[in-house]
Amino acid sequence: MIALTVILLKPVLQINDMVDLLEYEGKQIFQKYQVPVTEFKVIRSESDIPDFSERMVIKAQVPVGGRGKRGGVVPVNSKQEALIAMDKIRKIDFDGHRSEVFLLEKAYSERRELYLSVTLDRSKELPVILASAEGGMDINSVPAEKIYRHHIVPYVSVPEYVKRELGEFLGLKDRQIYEVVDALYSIYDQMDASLVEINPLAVTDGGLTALDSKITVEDDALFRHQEIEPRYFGLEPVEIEARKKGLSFVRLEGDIGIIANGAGLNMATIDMISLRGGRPANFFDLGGTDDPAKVIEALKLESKIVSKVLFINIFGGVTRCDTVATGIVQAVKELKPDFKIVVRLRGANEEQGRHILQENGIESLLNLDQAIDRVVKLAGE
Amino acid sequence: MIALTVILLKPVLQINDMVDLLEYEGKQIFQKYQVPVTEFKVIRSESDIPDFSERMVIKAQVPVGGRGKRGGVVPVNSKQEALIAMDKIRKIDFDGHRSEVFLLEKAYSERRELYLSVTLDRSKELPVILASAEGGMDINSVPAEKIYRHHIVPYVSVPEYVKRELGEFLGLKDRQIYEVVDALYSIYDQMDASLVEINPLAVTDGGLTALDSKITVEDDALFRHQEIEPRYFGLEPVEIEARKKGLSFVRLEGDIGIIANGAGLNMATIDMISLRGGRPANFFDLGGTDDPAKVIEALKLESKIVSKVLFINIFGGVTRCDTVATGIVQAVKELKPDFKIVVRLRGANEEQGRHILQENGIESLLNLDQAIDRVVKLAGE
Amino acid sequence: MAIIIDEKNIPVIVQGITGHQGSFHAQQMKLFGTNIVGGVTPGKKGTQSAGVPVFDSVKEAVENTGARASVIFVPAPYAPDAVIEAIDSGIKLIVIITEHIPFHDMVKMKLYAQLKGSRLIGPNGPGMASVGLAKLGIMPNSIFRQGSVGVVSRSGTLTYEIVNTISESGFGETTVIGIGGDQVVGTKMQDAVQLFEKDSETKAIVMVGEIGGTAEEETAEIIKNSVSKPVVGFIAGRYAPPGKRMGHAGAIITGNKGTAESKIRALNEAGIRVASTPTEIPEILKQLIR
Amino acid sequence: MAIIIDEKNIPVIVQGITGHQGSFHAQQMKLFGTNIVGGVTPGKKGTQSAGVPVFDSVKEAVENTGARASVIFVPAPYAPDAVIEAIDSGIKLIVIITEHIPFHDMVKMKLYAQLKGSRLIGPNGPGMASVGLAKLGIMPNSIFRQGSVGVVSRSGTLTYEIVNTISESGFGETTVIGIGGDQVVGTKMQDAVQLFEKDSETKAIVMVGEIGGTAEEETAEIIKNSVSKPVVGFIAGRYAPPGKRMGHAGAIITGNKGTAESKIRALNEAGIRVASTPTEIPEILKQLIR
Repeated sequence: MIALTVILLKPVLQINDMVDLLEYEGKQIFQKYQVPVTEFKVIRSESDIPDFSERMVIKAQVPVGGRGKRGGVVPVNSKQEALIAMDKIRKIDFDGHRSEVFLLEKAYSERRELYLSVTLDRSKELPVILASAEGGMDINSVPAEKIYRHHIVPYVSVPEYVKRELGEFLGLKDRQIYEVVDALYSIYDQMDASLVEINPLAVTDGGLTALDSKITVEDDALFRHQEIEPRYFGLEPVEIEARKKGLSFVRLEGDIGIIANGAGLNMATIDMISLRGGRPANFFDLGGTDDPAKVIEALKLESKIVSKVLFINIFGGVTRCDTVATGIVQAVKELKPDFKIVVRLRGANEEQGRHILQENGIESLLNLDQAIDRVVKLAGE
Repeated sequence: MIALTVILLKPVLQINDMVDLLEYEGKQIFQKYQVPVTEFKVIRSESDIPDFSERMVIKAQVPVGGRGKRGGVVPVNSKQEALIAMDKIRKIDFDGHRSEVFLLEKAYSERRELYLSVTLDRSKELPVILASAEGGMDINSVPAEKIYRHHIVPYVSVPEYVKRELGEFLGLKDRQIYEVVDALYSIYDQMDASLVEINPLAVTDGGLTALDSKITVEDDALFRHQEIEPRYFGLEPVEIEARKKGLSFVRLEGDIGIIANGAGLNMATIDMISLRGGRPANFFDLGGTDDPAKVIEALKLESKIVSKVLFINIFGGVTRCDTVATGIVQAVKELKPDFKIVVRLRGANEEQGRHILQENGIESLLNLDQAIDRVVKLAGE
Repeated sequence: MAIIIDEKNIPVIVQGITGHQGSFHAQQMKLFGTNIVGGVTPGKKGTQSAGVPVFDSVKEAVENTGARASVIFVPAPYAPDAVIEAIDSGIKLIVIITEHIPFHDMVKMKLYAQLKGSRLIGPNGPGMASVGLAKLGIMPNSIFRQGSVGVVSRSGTLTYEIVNTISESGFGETTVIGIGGDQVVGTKMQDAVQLFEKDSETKAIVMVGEIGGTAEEETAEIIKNSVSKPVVGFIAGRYAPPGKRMGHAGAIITGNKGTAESKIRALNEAGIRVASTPTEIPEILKQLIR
Repeated sequence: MAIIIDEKNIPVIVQGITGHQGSFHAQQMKLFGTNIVGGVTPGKKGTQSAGVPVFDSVKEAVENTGARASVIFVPAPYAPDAVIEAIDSGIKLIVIITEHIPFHDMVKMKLYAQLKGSRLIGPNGPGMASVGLAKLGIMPNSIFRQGSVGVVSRSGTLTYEIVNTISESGFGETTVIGIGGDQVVGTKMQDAVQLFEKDSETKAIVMVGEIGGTAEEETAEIIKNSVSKPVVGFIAGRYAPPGKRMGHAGAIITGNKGTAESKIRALNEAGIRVASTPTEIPEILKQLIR
């Protein structure tokens, strides 16, 4: 069913991002949906560590795979050992992420490790269950014939025959897997997830146990999940600043700043500059706007990363060229940028826009190819 | 979603009957689904009545409408008055039903009475929501233009726009009706109901309140609802006996007993006998069987109601004619019935069947018209 | 051509083939001439039943046999899952013999079949047969005779009785469909009548209804507006009391709705002759078919 | 003939017409020549917006105006309900402009539309226009010129840029469809291409793709097997970094999947010329159309 209960919207910044939950957050959701997990404790500071003498494991909480290989998962036998392990883990760089929170759980001994997930298949436009007896590794490296796949039609959920086939494929006699599959799909559906993954799903003497969790939620659906905070993992400060303002901004490695309206036009602009030897500094979708203030905001952000040239490429429609021109003029007056600005205006009110710019001494062109040439030339000077 | 969790089946007798829940049972379900009801107490015996001094109502618990008009709903002001009212109600015949259980609830004062239900529309083969501002009366007597109707596609449940339209139709400003509608559809869906009705749904100063409940569940779905006992409201003893044995039997008013295999053939047989002036005593679907014992069981039941003639009409397919003949011969030997038996056999193994009957001196025919003539003639003698 | 089944060798599987009913009727269907290519019973892979291989899943059966139709004998609590499995495996014609399937499941199943483009027939019916081509169901083989009458019915044995009469009278049948006695059925009476109208071999249509619901009234309306072939009607339950289920889940008069009178009236108003006994049917056919 | 919208006066309503975007674009669509007959905003019945009457519900609007298509400007949390309302009211063409609709809702909506036989276009796209007939969406009116090229695109402003180029070059367009930048879209690129193949007025097809997903690869496969008309491709995001959403929810390279290289390779293998800048597109068209 399509859940459409009306909710009071909190201002969630929607910039089409993914929210990757940390292992412990995912496991808390698993517990709620009765997916069996090993007993665990979330460690935020030293004082959270209990005294213990049995064999435990301390795990970095970062939203990236391969933690074990990089020293992020350490077996410990006492509080003292745990403290030492945490100190070590804190120093590890996991693809730009640092572990600020830790998970302490009982050491497990499994007989074998399985893989189980539910994710969106973009091609079929349906969720798909993936299962494999080859757990514990990246599913992309498992050969296709070792993966059980079933596309789920949400209206009939996971049919019984699918659970039977899947259980047989994994060599499981017990019906516990039926419950785990149902729970996983329920999480996918009810949490608006794009991925719910258990890897590995351990077969232990006590039954199935999720040894890790990966849950990804799209931010478009966060208005239904007030409990999930948007997060800024692995982002540069300027990207975080943009997100907080609800701006769609991606930092690239070059020096030519780009503002364009529309994602496709942005990408095409980046491509054209790159093809002619320029190096774009960013992707920045101005979106549809009729407020010059948004243009000023955009220029302020660009001024933090641009050194030589900023290219503003607008194809007017919803966003009118004169509005953009007005914003640019105000921003230049306010910011007095030390980089050059090339503006290209087409579409709605292009003449008025160019006139406003011309009056204020800002360069503008109509033709995209010429504008790109000019930008690349200025950057090379 | 189609619920297909595997359950241990308890032997539910499925004879395509409806289970009408009593008002208090329905209200208990309403409470579970948070449909507001007036505070109530179930009274099974005198000792269940509390002392009270406020204005209350005592209500007969019988699965028929129009209780109020027949004295089944009595306002009372004390335990003493309640006891007197119960005694009076116990003596009322509600279309063959007697009230054994009572419901005691606070007297209510409503501003207006609405009607709301979810039921199966057989024609469209979809559930339909019916709502009317003309509550408190039989919905069949409400003119069509005063009823709001919406067919529900189970996959999308009750869309928000439907709740908005329905609320406006009923002249309700508050969103409480949205929740009531959702709850009613959830009950319909999750309880496998064929009807969930609130009539009347009162608009009171405190909001909406269900003053009555009607929930009907088909017995085909009882395997999913172990909490609901099959019941035998308004049935004659011989019908109850048949149901307990899982036999599909309906008592009619005549004197010619009928056993046939198949519901349609049964009805056609009844029609043909009636059209020629005979008076059938019952409908009795032998169903498909390959066990002579089932035939004996059937004859035993018939012997309780038949006075002159029993007609056995079999078109063999799954049920073979020789099996039926063997059963008849055994039953006659065992029961020594004082009524005449006419057997008509066609289809699978008809010759063997007729031979078995002939050997044992039991009359049999091949032609249905001739058999009917013979039966009616014997009944008239 | 006959309807729905209009080719001789459509490959058919039986779901629940290792059960008593499943194996018996698989055999009977083969005797009729149906191309039964396999069966499905989870856990029974590698065995044989009714002389055909048994598979664990419909997918396996389809991959190994190319099956395009299925007959379902699976008990009611598991039948909806069996139907979904068949639909998901690409089976486009699914005949459900099982009785006592909750109508809630049937409503959802039918929508799912519609979404995926599969046709359901039944549940709680005898299935169907295209004479000379194939039978998918439990009707006795002996009653049929190839001919020109299309029969659609809500009943089981009453259908056998009527088909037998039509065969003995010499007319014979193109296709016989038992749509099932439940409240919600995969293929409705009106669907079958419309298909018969389009079928070049069918010269006349016999529709066998019974009390309960409004299928006959709706079909009469459609016949009035868009069927040119002669139609004979029969309605069982003229003397059935109101408020009682007459065996079939769908056969119940509620209030004053679903009576035989209402149906006979609707049929007559649509110009349809209604027989009062099965034997009258061929007599009326003789008058209508020239 | 153009595709999807292939008649001049199809009556269109705007859901969310009293909002800022809704009323502005209703006006713009009218200027294009679209037969905007009304709008829907619950609670605003009896008022007017963009010179047309506003209704409380789609059902009312359909009853009063005979509308057969709808353009949706309703905010994301309420848009799925608006789409279901349109489908339930018998609207067969629904263009969803709204962005940020959760893809979970879109998966379910699309199945529902399929069940009821409605076509969805979008969400998160500029809508569509059949030049000379009608525009349902937000594309600027000035960019079009009636002609012979069918355009399908995942983008908004980039589409305007490209359509403008095609118009200025003199080719002009039959129909332009922005399918939307989300992961799950009502009408896919391959659907549009197949419709263009069948359209007698369309002489060449321009498909504008971008990184993420495999829509372009699948479309290329279909073009290879069943499209005879010349096709020009354009793929945005050749220099986009992996793992980052480039504005659109669907525009992301995950692992090594969804790269521009993969798409360009697939297009080239299907014999499709791929332009590297928008201005190259008319140049290639000149070579292909004779």
